[in-house]
Amino acid sequence: MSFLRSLADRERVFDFLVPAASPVDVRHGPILYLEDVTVSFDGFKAIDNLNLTIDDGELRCIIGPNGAGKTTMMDIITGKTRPDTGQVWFGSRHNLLTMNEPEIASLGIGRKFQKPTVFEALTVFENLELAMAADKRILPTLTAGMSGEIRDRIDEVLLTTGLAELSRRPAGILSHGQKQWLEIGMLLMQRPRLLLVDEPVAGMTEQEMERTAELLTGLAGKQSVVVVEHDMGFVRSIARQVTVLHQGSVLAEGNMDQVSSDPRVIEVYLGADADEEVA
Amino acid sequence: MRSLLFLWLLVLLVMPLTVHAQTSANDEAAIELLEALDVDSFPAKGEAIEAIVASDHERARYWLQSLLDGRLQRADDGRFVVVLDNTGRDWPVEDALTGEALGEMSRRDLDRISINNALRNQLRSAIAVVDLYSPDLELRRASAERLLGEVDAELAEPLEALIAEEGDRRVSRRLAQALAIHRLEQGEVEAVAELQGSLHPRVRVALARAASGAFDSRAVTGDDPVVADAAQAALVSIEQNLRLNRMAETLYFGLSLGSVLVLAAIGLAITFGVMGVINMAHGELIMLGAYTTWMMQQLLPGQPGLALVLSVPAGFLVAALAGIAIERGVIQFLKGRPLETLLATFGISLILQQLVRTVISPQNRTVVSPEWMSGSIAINDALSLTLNRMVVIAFALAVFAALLLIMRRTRLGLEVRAVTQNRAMARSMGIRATRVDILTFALGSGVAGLAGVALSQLTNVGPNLGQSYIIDSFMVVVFGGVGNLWGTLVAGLSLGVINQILEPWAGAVLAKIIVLVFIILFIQKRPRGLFPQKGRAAEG
Amino acid sequence: MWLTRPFNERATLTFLGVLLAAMILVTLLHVAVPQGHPLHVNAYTVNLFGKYLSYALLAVAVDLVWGYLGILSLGHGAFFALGGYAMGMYLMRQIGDRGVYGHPELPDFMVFLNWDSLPWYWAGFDMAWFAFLMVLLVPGALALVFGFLAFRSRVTGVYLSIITQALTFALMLAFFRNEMGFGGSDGLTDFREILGFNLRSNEARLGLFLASGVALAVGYVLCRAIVGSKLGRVCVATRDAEARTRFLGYRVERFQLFVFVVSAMLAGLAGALYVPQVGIINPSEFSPLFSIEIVLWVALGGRATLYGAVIGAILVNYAKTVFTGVMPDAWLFALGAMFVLVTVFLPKGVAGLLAYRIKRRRRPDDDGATGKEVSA
Amino acid sequence: MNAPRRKALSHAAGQPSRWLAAALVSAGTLGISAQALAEDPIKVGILHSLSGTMAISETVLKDTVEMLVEKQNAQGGLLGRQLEAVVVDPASNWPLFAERARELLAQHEVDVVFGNWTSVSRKAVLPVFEELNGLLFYPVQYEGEESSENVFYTGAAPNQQAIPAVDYLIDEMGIERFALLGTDYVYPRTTNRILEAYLKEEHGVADEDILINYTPFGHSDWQNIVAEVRRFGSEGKPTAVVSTINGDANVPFYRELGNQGVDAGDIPVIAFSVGEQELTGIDTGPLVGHLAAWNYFMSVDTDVNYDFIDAWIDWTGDEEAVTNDPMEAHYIGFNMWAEAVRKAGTTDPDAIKDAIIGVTVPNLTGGYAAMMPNHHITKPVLIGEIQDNGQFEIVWQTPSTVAGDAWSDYLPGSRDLIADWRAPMRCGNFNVSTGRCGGSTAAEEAEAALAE
Repeated sequence: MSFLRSLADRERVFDFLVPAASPVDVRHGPILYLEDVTVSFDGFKAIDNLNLTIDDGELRCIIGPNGAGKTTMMDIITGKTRPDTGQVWFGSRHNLLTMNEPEIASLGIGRKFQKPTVFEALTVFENLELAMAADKRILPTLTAGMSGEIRDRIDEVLLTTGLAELSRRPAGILSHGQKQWLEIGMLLMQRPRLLLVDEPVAGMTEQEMERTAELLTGLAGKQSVVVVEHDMGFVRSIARQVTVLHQGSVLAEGNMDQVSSDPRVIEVYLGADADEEVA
Repeated sequence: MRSLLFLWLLVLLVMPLTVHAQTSANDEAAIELLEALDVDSFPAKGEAIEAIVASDHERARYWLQSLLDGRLQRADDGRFVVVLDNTGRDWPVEDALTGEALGEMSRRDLDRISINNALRNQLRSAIAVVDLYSPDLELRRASAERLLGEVDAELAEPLEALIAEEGDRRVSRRLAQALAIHRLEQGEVEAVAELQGSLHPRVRVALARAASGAFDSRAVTGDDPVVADAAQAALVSIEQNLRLNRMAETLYFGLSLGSVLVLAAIGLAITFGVMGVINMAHGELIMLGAYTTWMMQQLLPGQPGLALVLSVPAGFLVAALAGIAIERGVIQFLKGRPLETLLATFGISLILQQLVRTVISPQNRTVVSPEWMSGSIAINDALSLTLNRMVVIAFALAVFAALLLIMRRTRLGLEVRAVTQNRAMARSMGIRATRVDILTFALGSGVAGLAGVALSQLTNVGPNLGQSYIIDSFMVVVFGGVGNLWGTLVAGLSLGVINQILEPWAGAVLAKIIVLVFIILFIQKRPRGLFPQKGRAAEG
Repeated sequence: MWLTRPFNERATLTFLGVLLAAMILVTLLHVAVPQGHPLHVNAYTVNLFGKYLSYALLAVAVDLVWGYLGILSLGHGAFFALGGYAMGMYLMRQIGDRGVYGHPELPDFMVFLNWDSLPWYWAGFDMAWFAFLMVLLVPGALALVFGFLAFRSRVTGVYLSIITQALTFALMLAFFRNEMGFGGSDGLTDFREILGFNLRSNEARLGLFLASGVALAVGYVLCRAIVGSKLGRVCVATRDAEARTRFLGYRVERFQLFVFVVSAMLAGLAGALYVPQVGIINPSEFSPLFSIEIVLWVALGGRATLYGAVIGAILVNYAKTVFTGVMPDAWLFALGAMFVLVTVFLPKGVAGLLAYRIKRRRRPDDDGATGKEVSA
Repeated sequence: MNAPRRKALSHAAGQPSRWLAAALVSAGTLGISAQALAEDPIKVGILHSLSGTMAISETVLKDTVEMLVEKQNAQGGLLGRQLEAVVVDPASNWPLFAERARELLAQHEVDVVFGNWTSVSRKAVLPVFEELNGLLFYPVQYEGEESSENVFYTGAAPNQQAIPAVDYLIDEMGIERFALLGTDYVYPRTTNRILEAYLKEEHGVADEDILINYTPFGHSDWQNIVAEVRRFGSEGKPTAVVSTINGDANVPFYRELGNQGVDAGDIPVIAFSVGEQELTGIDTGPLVGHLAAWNYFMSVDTDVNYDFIDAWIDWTGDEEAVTNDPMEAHYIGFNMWAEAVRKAGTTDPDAIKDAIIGVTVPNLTGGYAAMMPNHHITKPVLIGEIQDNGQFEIVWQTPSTVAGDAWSDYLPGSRDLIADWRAPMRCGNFNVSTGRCGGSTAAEEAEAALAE
């Protein structure tokens, strides 16, 4: 009877009573670990015992046709969707299946959505301010001020994302590409251990793509990055390890060349432009 | 009085049916009879009535009936007249003696011969006895019902004869029971067998009194309590039977209340559930439907049934048009601002209410129930189902089925679902979204109108009609799950039943409160109602 | 310090200035100008303004949750009424033995309902400090429990609106019951004194008017401070993209709860100031229609601006006062039409118009929320 | 007004409130020449809801007063001055009632107010009238337990309606079981408590023979309750329903009665809140024989009544227009006030208060109504049976008129209380056992005046 339980833990309503999350433990092995994860929406299996491990500091690209379960996988990792079976571990200490979105986020998992979602009523600056890693409980948030050091960090990110001159404008007026950048910027502000990036370059120009590529590759090493992307060119430009999802489970894994030469992959995914790829 | 009745019966039985016109003398007598009625004391009137009964005058029943209806009156000139229609200031009348029409008289010149409930009962019994001999089966049935528990020694004997020659089973069974009660009162134990299993309250009362030993003293077999025991036994089985009937009754009440909720809410389920428009004027659209019914009855005086049937399409049309006006006039400007629609339509509802108040009247309007919707059909003596409710239940289900068909099977339904799923996509596929909006809203509003037509048979037709249903409607829709017709049906019916089950022991007020709290807690458990929408569409 | 931040905003200062000026003006015209003089503001009008101000505070409370948090509460009348009842109970106890039955302790309605002693929940309401505390705590507690349940299970949008409506509706029915011990449909009335002042004296009326003004000012500054803080921006973020806010690590439901409770307390305070000025509190304040009306004030004034809420509340209620006197048969048409026209043609309300005028002169102060139309 | 002057006044007189009021009036009329006085009209305030839930009942009362004012003007007005009706709409909203009342008295400075229907609305405006010393004529039957110096109760008190009604049920119809059904608010609660006590004390009715049930306002689903009453009535004893069900809820209630075949012959219903007005909304066919207790019925067969009806029909221009008891109450109240004004030669509230006690005017039932010292009036009690034409057939009537009793003898709290607004007592709730005027408003005002 969860209703009673909820009443029981009523005193946990106020945040300042909640202990801060303990740091991620990656001493033995991967930072992200999915095992036999399965989830189905009324009968249809979106994820079918998926196994996936991301090492600390790795940059991993995940490709796969529509409906392969890429976004659903992200939802599971970030706590939006609960799998029917399986395990999801962040480091070797945190079982993500027992946590909700904010908890997971504060552990240091940042997510950029497929469809860029920024807070349109707030200014670019404020968007970044909210995203910044900080004490995100009620009273601290209420009394939070604007220290010079915070300002510097925000300005720095504004520069990296090239949004400096727009910082006081409401995010609602940004172009699609600019929103992409802003969201990447918000990711950077979060200083996450693991970035989940869903189609980062959709709606970007060539040079913007290159800059994004630099940015992501730059991040890798310090932080772990998982990129879901359709644009093969872009994937090729950044990819070291590539995982191919198909019908909710891993079809193939390896570097770009291995993967793109894998007949099954060519069949289910690369399909039309297969020969060009293989050649 | 009984003895006189009996005498009169004998006369009637013995005398060959030769009532020729012994006019003048007859008139003298008649006038005397009626004169006797025109006194102040009710006991005196009672005797006068018996006198009329006793004088087997050819018009006796006619007088008794019109006296019962309060239409037997005396004009200032002393003539006795029967009022044919007592509405307005001048009333058409006819002569009580001859039955010839006397044109209209001012109500100022007429004095009603007043009666009270005591006299009314006396009259009914008297008429009942007369009617036992009537060729009209309905009259015989009525009077048989009437006589249950009113039989006495004098009436008993002729009854036996009547039972013997009665053709209709129901009448004869009733009369037999009536007789049996009389016998039971005489302490005859055999009578219990006849009453065994009857659920009629009067029978139960008689048995109860018997069980308490009231009649044993007068028992022919001496003072053994055998009658009491027998009656007790019969009573026990009856009580059990009654309990079952009561449950059935409660269930029926619940369903009928539920069907009302469904009717009121289903239109909302469309405008609100499918279009996402929070239409606060929904209640007023219901009100329009109800007023349409009233107007139809004004247009077709004298045939409420036809008027009601016609007002089904009419009500739908009126409300639908109003709906279109609202959609075009206001809602189309509020696309994607659902909660704003709430505010605007609230303003509209205020306007519509006051409009009715000023244009028609702040008072409630009378909507007559046609024959086939008044009264109830008796399943047995304890359980009878009210007709108007039954019709409403059927109507609600019919409307629901129709809507389901429209949504599932028709082009419109398809387009509606398409537009709600993905507006832009639907557009690009050549569906004219605006047209769909108009039609959907018209449909929802029209259904509200239908609800109004039905409600006009249950409750007030007045400016406040809408307000009293709008909140319940929203509860039902949300409880059932927005955008799901089945949800609305299940939610409405179950809320109705829950309410009616609670009411007897919690009281009407508390029952309502409990239901509301239940809804609140339920929404905590299932934030999207009974039947939530699935998939990405429902997200966010 | 976050609480003082609002005093650096031009908008807030302007608002406070206008409010203060109005209060002083009314006071002067009432006290200094002799009766019968055309400029004299009589007790009736002072009383009326006092009522408007308490309504304005209520509207601000609603705007806080609706405008900045995107929670359309159709049940704020409940918090208002609860605050009112708490105050009413205090005033009831002040009557003492001057009730019609002259009972030293029991209010009249309890005497003729044959109650022999005060029910436990009436205890302590003879003490001003306790009663005034309850004015805040009772609505706050209800908001805490209700909000906790609702936000925890992520009831959102229309569903939330409807169950807030169910909440106030249920409370209305409950308070109508005489067994509840709150005077049933008649509610609490025939008040005499507050803090020793005779309620029927002009001085008390003026006092209450000023108190309402101060309460409004305080409430306004508090709300400003909240929405101006980072927490305020989290609220706006939640309003526009709840899921996204969660992924940034904010426990959305707790922010919602916090603001909801604050708002409920403000509503309670408004109710407490309202009751002694109108001289009666009864269950009709719980009626869902009243709660909807509050929302309409805010919409009409302009949501997510706070000062808009104040404008709306005063405007609508003033219109009501005038219309019901001038055109008794037709005022509902006017009111209804007003609601329709504003929602359709002034989506940002009257405040939207003002902001537009101001924008023309200087660049808008960075109150992001006014910037964009939002569909809650 | 400024405090010192007030203080002086309150010291000067034993009745501060009244002197203050006098001062107020004079202050209001100060500097206006007597000649001008004769010209400016006497203002008659009308405080009835024209919108909201109560509009159903109250709008006709507003029209009635307007009609009476017009008639009075046609006869040359009062004291050579014309009358002017001031109409406001409290919109069925109780706090708004208080506000509107204050507006009428303080802004429009009306000389008298006719208004209110529900008890709660009266309670809401009561303090306003006492503070500003206005006059209110309240035309609706109510629960009693109140007598204000500034209010005149021209409707029935419980002893002018409920008690005679059950007497009729018991004596004339031999009823032994009573189902008391009511809407859950103060009037039914109090009335039923009085009746319960009365039935048990005076007629020895047993507990199990009394069924009490309350329903919310505008209750529309009566299936269960009617079924329960049916069972309650089928136990062998003659049973009646005593209904204090309010306005809107009646239509569905009577419909359900009709459909479940509860016939006036088996279980008569006697209603205290159902008049001709309510019946206009009901198809009365199935209801013939059910009862109502009032002090007036449209069917009353007197010429004065027929004249009133004709005047009403002409005023509304609606052939079907009906009259009802509260309308008669206003008719009586208005004439009493007019009479008192003539008697006092002024519209000053205090003069009127003194003058009106004992004033006697004809009612519409062929008798006379007198204003009692407790501000209630004498009324005949009529029992009527519903006819198929939406009218009531009068079947019983008290031999003489009954004086309204502010404090019921059947409630422990109010047994010892009496009201008498004549000098020297001037008290609305004088406790004969303690001999003191408990919580009298006069005393309270004095304190207040001193407090400042």
